[in-house]
Amino acid sequence: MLFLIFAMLTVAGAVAAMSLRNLVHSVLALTVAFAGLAAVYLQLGAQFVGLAQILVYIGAVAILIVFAVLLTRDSEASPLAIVGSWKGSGVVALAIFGILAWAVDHSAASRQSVLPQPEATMQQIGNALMLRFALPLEIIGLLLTVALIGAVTIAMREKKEMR
Amino acid sequence: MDLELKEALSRQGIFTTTLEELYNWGRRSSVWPLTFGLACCAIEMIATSMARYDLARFGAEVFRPSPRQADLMIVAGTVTKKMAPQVVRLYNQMPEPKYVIAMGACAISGGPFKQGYNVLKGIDRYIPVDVHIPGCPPRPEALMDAFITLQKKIDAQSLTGADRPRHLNAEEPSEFIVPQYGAHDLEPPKNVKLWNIITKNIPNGPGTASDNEPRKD
Amino acid sequence: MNLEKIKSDIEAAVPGCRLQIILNGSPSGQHSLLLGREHAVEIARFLRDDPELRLDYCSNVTGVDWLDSETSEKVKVKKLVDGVEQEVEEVRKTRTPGYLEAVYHLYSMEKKHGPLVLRLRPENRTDHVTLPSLTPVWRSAEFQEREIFDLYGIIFEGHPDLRRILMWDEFEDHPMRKDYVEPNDYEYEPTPHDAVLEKSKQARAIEGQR
Amino acid sequence: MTPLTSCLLLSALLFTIGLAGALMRRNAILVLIGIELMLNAANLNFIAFWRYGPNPEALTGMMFVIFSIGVAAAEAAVGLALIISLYRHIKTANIDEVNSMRG
Amino acid sequence: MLGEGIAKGLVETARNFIGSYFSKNRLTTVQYPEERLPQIEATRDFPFLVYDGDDWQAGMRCVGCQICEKECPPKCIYIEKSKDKKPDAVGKLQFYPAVFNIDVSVCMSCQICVEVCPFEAIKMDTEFELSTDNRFGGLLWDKARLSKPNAYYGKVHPTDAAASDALLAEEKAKVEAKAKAAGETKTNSELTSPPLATSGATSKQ
Amino acid sequence: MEMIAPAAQELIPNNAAATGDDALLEISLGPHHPSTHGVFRMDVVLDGERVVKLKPVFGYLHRNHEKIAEGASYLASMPYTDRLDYIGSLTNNWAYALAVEKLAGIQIPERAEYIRVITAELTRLQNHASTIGFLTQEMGASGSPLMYSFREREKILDLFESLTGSRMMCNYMRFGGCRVDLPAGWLDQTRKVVADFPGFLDEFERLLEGNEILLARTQGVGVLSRELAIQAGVTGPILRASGVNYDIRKVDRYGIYDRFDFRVPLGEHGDVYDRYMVRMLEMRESLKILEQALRDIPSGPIMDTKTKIRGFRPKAGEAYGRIESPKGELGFFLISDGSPNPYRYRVRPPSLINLTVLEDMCLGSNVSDTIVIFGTIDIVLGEVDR
Amino acid sequence: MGETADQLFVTLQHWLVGYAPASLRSILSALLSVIAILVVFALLFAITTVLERKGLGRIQNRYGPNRVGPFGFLQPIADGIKSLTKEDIVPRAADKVVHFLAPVVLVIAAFSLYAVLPIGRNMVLANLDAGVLFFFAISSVMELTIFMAGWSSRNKYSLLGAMRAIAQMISYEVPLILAAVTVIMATGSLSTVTIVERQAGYTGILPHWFVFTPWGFAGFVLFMIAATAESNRSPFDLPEGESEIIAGYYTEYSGFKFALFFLGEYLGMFAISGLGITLFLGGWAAPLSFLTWIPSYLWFFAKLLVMISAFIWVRGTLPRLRMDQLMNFAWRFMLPMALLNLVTAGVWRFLPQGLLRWFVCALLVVVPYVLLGRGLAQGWRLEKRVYRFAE
Amino acid sequence: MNSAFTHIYGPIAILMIAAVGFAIAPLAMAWLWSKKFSPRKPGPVKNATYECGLESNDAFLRFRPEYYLYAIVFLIFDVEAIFLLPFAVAFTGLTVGASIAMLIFLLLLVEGLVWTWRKGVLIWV
Repeated sequence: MLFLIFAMLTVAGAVAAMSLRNLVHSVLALTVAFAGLAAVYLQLGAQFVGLAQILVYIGAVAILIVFAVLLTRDSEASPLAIVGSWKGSGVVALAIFGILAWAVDHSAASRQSVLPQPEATMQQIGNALMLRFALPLEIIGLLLTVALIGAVTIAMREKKEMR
Repeated sequence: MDLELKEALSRQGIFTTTLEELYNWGRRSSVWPLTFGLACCAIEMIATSMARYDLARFGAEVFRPSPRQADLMIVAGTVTKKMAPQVVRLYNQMPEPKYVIAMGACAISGGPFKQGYNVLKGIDRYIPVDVHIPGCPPRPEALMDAFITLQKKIDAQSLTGADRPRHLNAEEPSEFIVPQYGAHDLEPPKNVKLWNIITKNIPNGPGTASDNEPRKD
Repeated sequence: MNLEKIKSDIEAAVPGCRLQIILNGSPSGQHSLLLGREHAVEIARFLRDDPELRLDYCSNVTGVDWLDSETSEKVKVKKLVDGVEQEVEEVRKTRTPGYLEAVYHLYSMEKKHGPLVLRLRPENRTDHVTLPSLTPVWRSAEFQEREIFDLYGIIFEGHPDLRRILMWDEFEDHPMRKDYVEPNDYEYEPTPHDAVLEKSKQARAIEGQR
Repeated sequence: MTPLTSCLLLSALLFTIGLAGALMRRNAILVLIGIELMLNAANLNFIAFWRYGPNPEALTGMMFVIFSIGVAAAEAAVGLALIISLYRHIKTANIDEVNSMRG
Repeated sequence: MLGEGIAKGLVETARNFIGSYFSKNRLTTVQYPEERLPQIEATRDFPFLVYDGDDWQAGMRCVGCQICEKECPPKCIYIEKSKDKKPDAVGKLQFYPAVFNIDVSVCMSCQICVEVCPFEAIKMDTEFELSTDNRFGGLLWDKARLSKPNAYYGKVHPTDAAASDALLAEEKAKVEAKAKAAGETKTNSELTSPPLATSGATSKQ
Repeated sequence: MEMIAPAAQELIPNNAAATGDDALLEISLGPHHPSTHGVFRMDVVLDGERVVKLKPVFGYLHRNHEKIAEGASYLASMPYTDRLDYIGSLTNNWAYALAVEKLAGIQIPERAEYIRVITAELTRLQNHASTIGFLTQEMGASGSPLMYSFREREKILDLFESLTGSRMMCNYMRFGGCRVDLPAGWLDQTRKVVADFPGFLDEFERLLEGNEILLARTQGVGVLSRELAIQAGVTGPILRASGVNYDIRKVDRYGIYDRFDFRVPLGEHGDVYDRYMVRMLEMRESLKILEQALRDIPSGPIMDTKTKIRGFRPKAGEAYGRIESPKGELGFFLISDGSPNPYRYRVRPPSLINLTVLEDMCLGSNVSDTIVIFGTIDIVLGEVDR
Repeated sequence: MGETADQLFVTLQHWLVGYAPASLRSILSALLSVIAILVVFALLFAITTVLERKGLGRIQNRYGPNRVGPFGFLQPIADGIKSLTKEDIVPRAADKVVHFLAPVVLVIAAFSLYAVLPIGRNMVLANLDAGVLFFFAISSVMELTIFMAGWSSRNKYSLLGAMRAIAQMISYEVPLILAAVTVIMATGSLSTVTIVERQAGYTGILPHWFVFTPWGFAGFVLFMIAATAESNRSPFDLPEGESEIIAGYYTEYSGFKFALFFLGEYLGMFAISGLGITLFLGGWAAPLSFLTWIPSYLWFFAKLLVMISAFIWVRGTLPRLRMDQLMNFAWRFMLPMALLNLVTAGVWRFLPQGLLRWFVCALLVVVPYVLLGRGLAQGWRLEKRVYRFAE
Repeated sequence: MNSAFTHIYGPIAILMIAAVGFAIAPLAMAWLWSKKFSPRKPGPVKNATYECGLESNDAFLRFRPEYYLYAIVFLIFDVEAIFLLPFAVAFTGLTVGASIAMLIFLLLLVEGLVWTWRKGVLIWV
């Protein structure tokens, strides 16, 4: 029941995000989708991930997108610009959805309905991260640093040009 | 409490009266002025909000820089013709209920600068004024006195009925004409409708001596 | 600060310039120099840069409006009256055309002396009211020349940003001129302001005529 | 429908919306938003499989999502930087125009 | 070190905060309608017309000479001279203002009218609580509204009033002496106007 | 134009395509704005928050002072001068009286000279105190420094009121002296105020002098070079903060300023902090002058007996008289044609001319700085627009 | 006796809930807590507005509001009535929906923060395993609402204010979180309740609050500075810096929507102060061991009041920073300090107890503070000046 | 599954719903008041955008890339916080080695920070 509400919230937000004319509205709708998704995570017992989702996606990514929107002017209240081949794209998307839905319905996982113990405590996550996933952690650190440097370089070159 | 008021009380029913009292009390106890100084009087207005006089005691020190959040426009100083459109526009942009205190001679009538070609001869040519304070500039106490006068005026206003104040009446306008800069003067030079109301009942014209008794202090 | 000496210095430095000393009747004794408009900027630059004068600070710039004035004097004229030559007194009116004027007060911050008063006059009051701008020499004249332009209508050639400064841009008149007529925006008010009364009376009279 | 199935269906739906948007809208930022949605759909799958999978104690799915969030953030940062950079050069964030201006 | 100046400033405001509970100098507010600052004698606000005695019309010092009207910088005084004459405080027959209006919505309280008045007739008041919602009625003061007794003047500006009383008394003495002298010469002829009974009290015929 | 600050030219984007013209934001601060000292307007073009263009717009308080004065007698203009720089009416009085006295060749009695110096220096004190108060207000301090400075200002206004009858619009000086003599006890009262004033200055210093935020907001902000300051005719504390030793009290030695021992503080950097500090130091010097004047004031008449107040008609001629008002050089230029009204009456307002350099000081700085820079110019619109 | 008073509200709640049918009990219990939170903090907001005005007044040698009701304490009610009956203007150009949503969402987010704040022993609405994270997640939503407000008004000053607000809030969020992480490292839990409990206990009469460790003290200072910036309070009130950009992002808001912004801001300030108290000042614990008989919630509110007073005090004293200085301060001082503090907290744990630990950690905090401070002062070119005088 | 969920998050949900009510109720009351007593009177000038009393020109404004650069740095550090928090929770039970792993992670990011600092990105103009 609750899941349905959250799912609808998410889907509505996503649809609005992809179809609204005003880009800022799109971003705001996107945050709704993210929030709905976060609620789903919480419901699935992934408290940490759900909250992280809000912190990162709503608190940071959405703001980043907003900045990008405000930095690119013509995106403001543009007509509903849709690529010429939208019919084809629509068909592709629908087809993919069909395949996915079919796969979901027929996968072995869908027949499993046991409810194992819920909740992963923060302690567990911390231990797992620091012990089993230490290497990925470092790699992510590297990735983030590279992304930081890369993104800043890309954006900053423009900053210099502005002078 | 006079008889009339009591009568009115019983007629309107206690609920409306209480509501009215509450409404008026709320309005008069929380009058936030617009940060709006024009000339000399503005300094006295600032002095009024300073430590010695402390307008804050009345809950009115919240000078709001944006007209959207202000209740009271203290027209403190000379309104020139160049400034008049801005004053009227700011007044229009304030939400109802809103009050105007014309502080000082210049704001009331142009004052000592009345003879100037660029001086508006009284802000009431464009917007309705609630309280006038004569003086050049009025002392800070005079501004507080005007403030108390305004509070009394608010207190006396009724919530319903024909004599309800302008902002409660849907027919009355809340916007006034913003004058435009013309080649020689502002256009229009006054808000005719408003001016007619003000000049409608002038007690004594020039040269009419009234022989009423003077005040003996 | 001897005005005569300054005059001769200028004449030596800027050959061919027109200069005239205008005497001042007041006890203040601030006599002034009338500059010809052609060399005004050169003279100004000389005054600023001359190591002795160093009038680096232009304090005050203002306009003055002198209206057309009429002086009448009685002149004895010989005339043929009834065939006989007689000396007859006659009133002769001399009409001095009015002019506008820009007055500059110069001081020196370095030498701490002054003031030197400069005057500049456009050709006449009405149609060709231009003067060379001294703003390029003294930046402090910028706003004040704009003000003269606004209020007196003198056009300063070479001014970097000559716009109206006090009145709004749509305004057409030059209100500080002596012959400026204000718009009659005095409404009927029961006030003792006598100008008000007079003007409202006039206004009513005009309305009555219509 | 089991909870897992519904989660997966939601994920599929989200993915499709993201995909459709990314394919159909012209604005580069919207395309990026679509991609973010698809990534989120994937995250949802991870969480669902972790939750209903055979071995939830291992936390693998959850860990994956955490890392995925990090990657997505990096992706967004770089992607948007690229869009802004692009916009700076050719004054548009419209993909079609970007294409047409290539030559 | 960073933050030192900020800390000093904080101490200073704290001192004012705490001081406000103890020291009058740190709590300077005068709670206006109830408390008032001591009246400063020289304070001027708007002009009023001085009259002697009890009857404001009879005791009006103003003779309608219109000097103040002429000198008033913002031109806020309006006077119409009377056609007839009446005796003034010293007994001289004088004109009086038939109309004397001051538009306090224009008045700039410069007290030039007081300075130029040769008759000690117009003085500055200290009253300032004049706010009104009546644009013309409340701010256009006529003769009656403007008139105040000499005693009031003595109350608000004691020093000035004393000086002005002395001046008037001197003048009156001069006039009386002159009248006496005239009386001595014109022994039996009657005075054109009845002499004043007492100083200050007006001529109520 | 010869003198545009060199920095300014670099900053003005001449190639709109390179900057991306749409990155610029045109915004107007004023005429209704909390910190433009009344009805002043700055049309600002911002690049982000950096000012690339700034045009002052005024005239919103153009009250036709000069025109009115040309239609009024010499005396009637005196109360109008109060309303020029309405924070320092007594210095305006003095400047006007000085100009008329020059025009008509009037000498004034010694006691009147002393009274003029005392009132003028008191005016300077309260002007500088409130200027600094407003400045901190514009930096965002929520009132405390301003309240403290107004606390002191009220004390000085009380003195003015008991002397002249009015708090702000004193209308006190006359050609040939002063209107009334000092009331009894006034000098003692003044001595007390003067003795207490350093306490306030010390408090202010403790409150703000070392404050890192204030330092950061003011140092190196709004630099005005010595050359530009002279060229643009800037006067008053701003000029001295740029290091030019030009104080009319010292240069003209008008009145009796040559009798007093005081110094002129000079800045070196010409930034906002220097202007702030020059004012603080000037207040201390003013206190010195006050102490001397209050010590030495002689008794005697306060008006030149030969001068008529009413029906004053100077000979035809002209005169320019100037004083060091708290804001800079305040001059009056009068032309008389022998009639009771001046033929031409001109005010040389320090505020207006000091504004000339506003754009030069603001270019390239943050929009928040423009407000602060503007605050240190210390203008009063009554004087700018007249 | 102390125990009873301490648990008074908890017992009361249990007792009230006891009358309800079993199926509704949990909802009812939650509802009661929620109502309590709403009422208490809305009241606190009202009191704070008047306290702030009075406090500022006292700092400025005046009384402040004292006429509306006894001692002026009905002032907020009058303000409320006034705001309620004020006309609501939505600018024509504004984005109506977003314009409406911004204050509403702000208030919702602000109230949600209180879900994880323990305001007394056993008095927390939801003891989340990741409570602190929840707090930060929700407070990041508040940034977005401020952007919504500024953007939807279509007013230049609003947008400028909104951009300033976001730039400022994102910049200070990082040091805020990092400062909090130190405490989490020490407690090993993100649950606010656990954090408070870990600080219980006394050495002699002194409590075991984290603020009494070198890293805790530094963390607390950093946290509070960042909190000031997060709640847009002076000297970091640039987004609404009225001397520059009118009223910042809420320039176009009138009537009760404006009041909601005020409410949201103050609620945010209380909440973040509450978190600061929870993390560093022992939450609802008594400051001295012999004072434990005073109910815990009273301690919490006492501490909160102290914090609020500090906010008011700072507001009454300091001028505002400039935008670039604000950002520089965040990135060049706060962030490095917070990162180093993290290391300090790590070192603290691995060093054996004793004076050495204190010394090393204090050094680790003080030295970077001095160095970074000096760097900042050099960057801003602060100097003491001497003036010359001309005779 | 829902029972545990509602048990934990139910109160929060109720708080949020109540907060919605708290925010909406006064707005609704204000709306009612305007319906009953004080009519709203919009107008062309009143509902124009405020611009210091001048006529507003509806200019759209864009911003400098500085904001974006800061946002990037913020995003990266926000993500870092996501990794830091589990670490901090587990820290009490961790060895020096694991802590050093975290330190390396941190140092990597700090390196990015230092780089941006050196590049002058973190200088606001």
